[in-house]
Amino acid sequence: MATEELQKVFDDKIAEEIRIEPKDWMPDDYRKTLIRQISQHAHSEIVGMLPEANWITRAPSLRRKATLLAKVQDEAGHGLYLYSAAETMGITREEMVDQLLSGKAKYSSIFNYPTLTWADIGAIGWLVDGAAIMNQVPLCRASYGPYARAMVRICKEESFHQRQGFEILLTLCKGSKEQKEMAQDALNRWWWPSLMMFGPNDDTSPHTAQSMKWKIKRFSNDELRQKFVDVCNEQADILGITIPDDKLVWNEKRQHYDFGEINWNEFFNVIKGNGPCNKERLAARVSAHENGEWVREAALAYARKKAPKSPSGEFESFRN
Amino acid sequence: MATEELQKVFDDKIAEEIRIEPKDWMPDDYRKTLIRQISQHAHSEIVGMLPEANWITRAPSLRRKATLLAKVQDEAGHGLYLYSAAETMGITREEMVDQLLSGKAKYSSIFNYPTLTWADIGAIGWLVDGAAIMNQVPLCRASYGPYARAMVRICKEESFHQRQGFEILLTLCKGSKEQKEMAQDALNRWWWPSLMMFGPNDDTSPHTAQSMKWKIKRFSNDELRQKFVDVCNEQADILGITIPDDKLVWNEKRQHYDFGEINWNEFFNVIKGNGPCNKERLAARVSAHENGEWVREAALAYARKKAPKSPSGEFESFRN
Amino acid sequence: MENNLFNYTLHLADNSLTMGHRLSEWTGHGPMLEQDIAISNIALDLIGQSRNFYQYAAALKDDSVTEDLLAYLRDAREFKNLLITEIPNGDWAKTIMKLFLFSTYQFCFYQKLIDSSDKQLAAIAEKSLKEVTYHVRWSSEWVIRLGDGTEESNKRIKLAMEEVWPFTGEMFQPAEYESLLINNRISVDVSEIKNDWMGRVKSVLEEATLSYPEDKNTWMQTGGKNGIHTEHLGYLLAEMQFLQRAYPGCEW
Amino acid sequence: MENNLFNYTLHLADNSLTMGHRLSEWTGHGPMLEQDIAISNIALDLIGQSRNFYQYAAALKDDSVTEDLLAYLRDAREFKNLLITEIPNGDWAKTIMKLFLFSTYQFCFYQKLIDSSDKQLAAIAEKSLKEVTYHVRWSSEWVIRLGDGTEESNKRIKLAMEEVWPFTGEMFQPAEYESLLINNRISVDVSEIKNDWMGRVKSVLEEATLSYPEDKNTWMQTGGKNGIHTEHLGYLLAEMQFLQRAYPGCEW
Repeated sequence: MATEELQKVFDDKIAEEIRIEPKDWMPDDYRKTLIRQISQHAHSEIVGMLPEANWITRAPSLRRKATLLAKVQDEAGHGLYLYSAAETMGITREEMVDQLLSGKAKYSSIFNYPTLTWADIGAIGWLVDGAAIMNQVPLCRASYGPYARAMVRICKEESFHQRQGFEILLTLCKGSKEQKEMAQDALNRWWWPSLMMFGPNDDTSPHTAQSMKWKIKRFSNDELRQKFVDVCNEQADILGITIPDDKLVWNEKRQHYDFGEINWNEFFNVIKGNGPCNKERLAARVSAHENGEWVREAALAYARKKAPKSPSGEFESFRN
Repeated sequence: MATEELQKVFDDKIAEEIRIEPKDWMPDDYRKTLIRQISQHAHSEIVGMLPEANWITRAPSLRRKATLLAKVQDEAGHGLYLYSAAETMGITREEMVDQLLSGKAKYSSIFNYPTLTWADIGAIGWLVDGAAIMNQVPLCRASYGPYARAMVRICKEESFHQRQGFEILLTLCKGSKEQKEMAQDALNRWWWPSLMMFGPNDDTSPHTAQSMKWKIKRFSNDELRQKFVDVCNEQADILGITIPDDKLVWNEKRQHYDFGEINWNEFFNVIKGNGPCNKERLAARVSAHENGEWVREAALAYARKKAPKSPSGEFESFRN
Repeated sequence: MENNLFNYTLHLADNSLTMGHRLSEWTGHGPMLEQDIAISNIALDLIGQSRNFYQYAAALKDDSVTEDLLAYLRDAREFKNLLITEIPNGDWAKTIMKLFLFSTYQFCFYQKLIDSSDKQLAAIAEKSLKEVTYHVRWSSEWVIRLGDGTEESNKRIKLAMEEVWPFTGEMFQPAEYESLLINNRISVDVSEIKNDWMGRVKSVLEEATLSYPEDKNTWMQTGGKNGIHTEHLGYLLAEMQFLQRAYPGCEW
Repeated sequence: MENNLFNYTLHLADNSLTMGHRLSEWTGHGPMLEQDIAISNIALDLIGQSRNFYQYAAALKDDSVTEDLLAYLRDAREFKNLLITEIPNGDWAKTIMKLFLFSTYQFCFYQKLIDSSDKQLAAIAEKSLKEVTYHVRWSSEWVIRLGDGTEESNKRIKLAMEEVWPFTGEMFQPAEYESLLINNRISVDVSEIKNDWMGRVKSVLEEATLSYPEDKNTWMQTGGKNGIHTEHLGYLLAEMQFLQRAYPGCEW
């Protein structure tokens, strides 16, 4: 078939909400956009393990310790699904990891903020996972099959994590004066970065239109952000803590909450590398990778010895 | 002069309590014995820093933190004096350090026991420094001048350390039930190793006679040990804690305390390398030495650049 | 008797907790994603085991005692874990070697504990045995892979072996509280599982092209079961217990 | 006002304590005996300074407040030290660079604080200034030695410079409690000492054959003075405060 015809088949499928699958023809830009988006998402899961892992050894009870450990482990699993989904588009995990470690690929900027108290673990679950879900639920209907299916599994676990995070905060808010202050402080620090997770305002987000056309994106950044603000407001009331925005007020006409202006300067600064933990997060990944090199080599060498005739695919799990 | 005459001059000086000085003739064995003894003593000061440094970052008050830090620093200073004293006999600090790090030279076995609680810092001051002083005070009259003079300075500081250690325990013993238990527990664990610090029983200590003749040693191991037991008994009473030896009893006839048999098996085992911390202590020194290598090289390179004509002695302080 | 059972249960709980805690330090830092997940999973199993034992120990006391009180409010001298569980992770080889030797011990041990006359201990053992079977398999595979992998990995796993081996003797020396429960068939006579353990360890080491250390001449570390630990445990607990210590009496 | 002075004094105390604490981690592990002693000595000076400030801060409150209560019973969010004092030591080069940049700051700062209208702060500054003069000299000499030493040491001190530099901006940005004390001439206007600091730093870096970073484009870390720290402080405090937390209300 000529490219024009292929394009037509592709467009029809998108229009009719038929999933695009790995072996299907797809436009180069669609492939590139998705590889970038999925791998960025995968990297975010992996880097996102670090701020939470920071509290595993200091979790305040055995139950919380186990839950947090399981949560961080889930994120590693999400990273795996997503790397696999991206691999179906013709990029290897090694390539993606190299892009992350060399600083070429991005990951969600929110993970460049430090986790300073135990309440931050609650806030990350409630706000960061909450914002992630808001972004990701529509992705379960993304036009690319492997991505959409990965998102279904991920969203199920994320909403579990979000409830856990909320429950951590609820426990703190019902607790001592110091615990409640801890919760409020975490909200103060995580609120604005969470709003930034939805990306720039629609009028400064040039790729949105194309992504919407491709049904990789279903709602605009500002729509999702608004939805998030509305939901969080109610939840903050249940917790009895205050969102740190004095412009936050119910707008009867819009039937939405109005809210203050985001500090886009900070947003772009952190993306550029100037966040409190950018260097450390990357350094931690690089160091895990480098310290693991001899281990991966040994595993590969052993696998080759024991199965000299098998195709290289067998060693999949030791490559990275 | 012929060797015989030199030997006579040497013997006369020893007999008349005249100090032997670096430039004086001395018998080879005297030199060897002293080099071994002084360097071993120096190594003990250096390795001895480790169990105490283990509590600097966890000292329970600012005052205790400062005092402990100063104490460990003093030990480094003692190490320096002693290495210098040994150097006057024609061995370099590098040679001595190499002997320590290669496992060839010994250090006091007591430092192969772990410091498990804060009370151990008190017990080390009281018992270990106490035993050290008992050994060292007579050494202030040792026949070799530089050694004797180093010991004078060291003993002054050690007795200060010993009082501090005792005072730590006294504070604990006057404190809460848990604190008093902590003190008793420390005494239980440090008592016997402290008695071992005086070395084997006289009848199994072959070098004692020669060292006494040379006036490097003034009292036998058992004499010093007995003195130590007698003194500690009274001090334990003041603290209100119990020495862990049910054979310990006042002997009216001897005008000394009788005490139980030392576990010489453990003693020789720890000397052989089989103590709880032997490997870690040596590993800590090796790692400090190796990690410091580039630093020493840089300092030496810089000193050479800046003072190309100066004799190598200028770089003394960067060699090790 | 009562107190021996309490101490024995704590010993078992402390083993699993400190080992699980150490393994969880790898989470987010593993040499590859799949193994980061695997080791976190094992950590999770061990923390789960410790909770079962702590809850049982707490139940032996009055209502004011909870699993968290036992885990978070005892100081190092009261912890009864084997030293092998508290020593630092080191590199991947040392972690694997620690886990292999310890899991094999747990495997042999739980196989006996399922016959304990104490129904609760027997039940926890049965549940744990399934998990530990996997831990043994996973860590054995890694010992073999590293031993028979590259020159570098062989060197590292050998060094790990030397470092960890002196911490295995303690496994088979009963503490007093442990000995006193043997007659009632509550506790396992650990001296009796040594041969089983040796056989299993030997066969894996052989496959890994490593030799079994000549045990008789190796001096062994001891003390953990009676609260005489390495200098490392204090730091581990300072970190682990911080919140419970700094904010006493709170719900989390 | 009262509370601003209290917070300001704590900020000064926390600076010295965390820096002294970090330096003391070198004790017993220095690259040569003479330098082990030197760095321990500086640690000791800093801990001494912190005690003077804590004692003064405690005196501003009622009798129940003590230096140890302030040092050992506040959590990380209440600590007000500059971030540069809490970040890990790294290698000798990083430790030296941290100390050099911080001591030079302390030197410029104390030179102004001796004129504080608060007599107590002025007195502590005067006493501390003598010590800090030596810290500046010692660390400058090391910066020069490493910068102009071997290729390896030059590489390391450069890397250290890159790592530590972003933590210097905060020194010259007053916190609110600090600003509010300027008019009464209690606090130092830190924005005014920046040039002095830059000049001193520049001249040492030059002698060390290192170039001064083009400051204007470097993004700077901030937050310490207001209790927003790095992830490292929590671990430092868990260790430092363990005994006071685990055995509350005791004399030591």
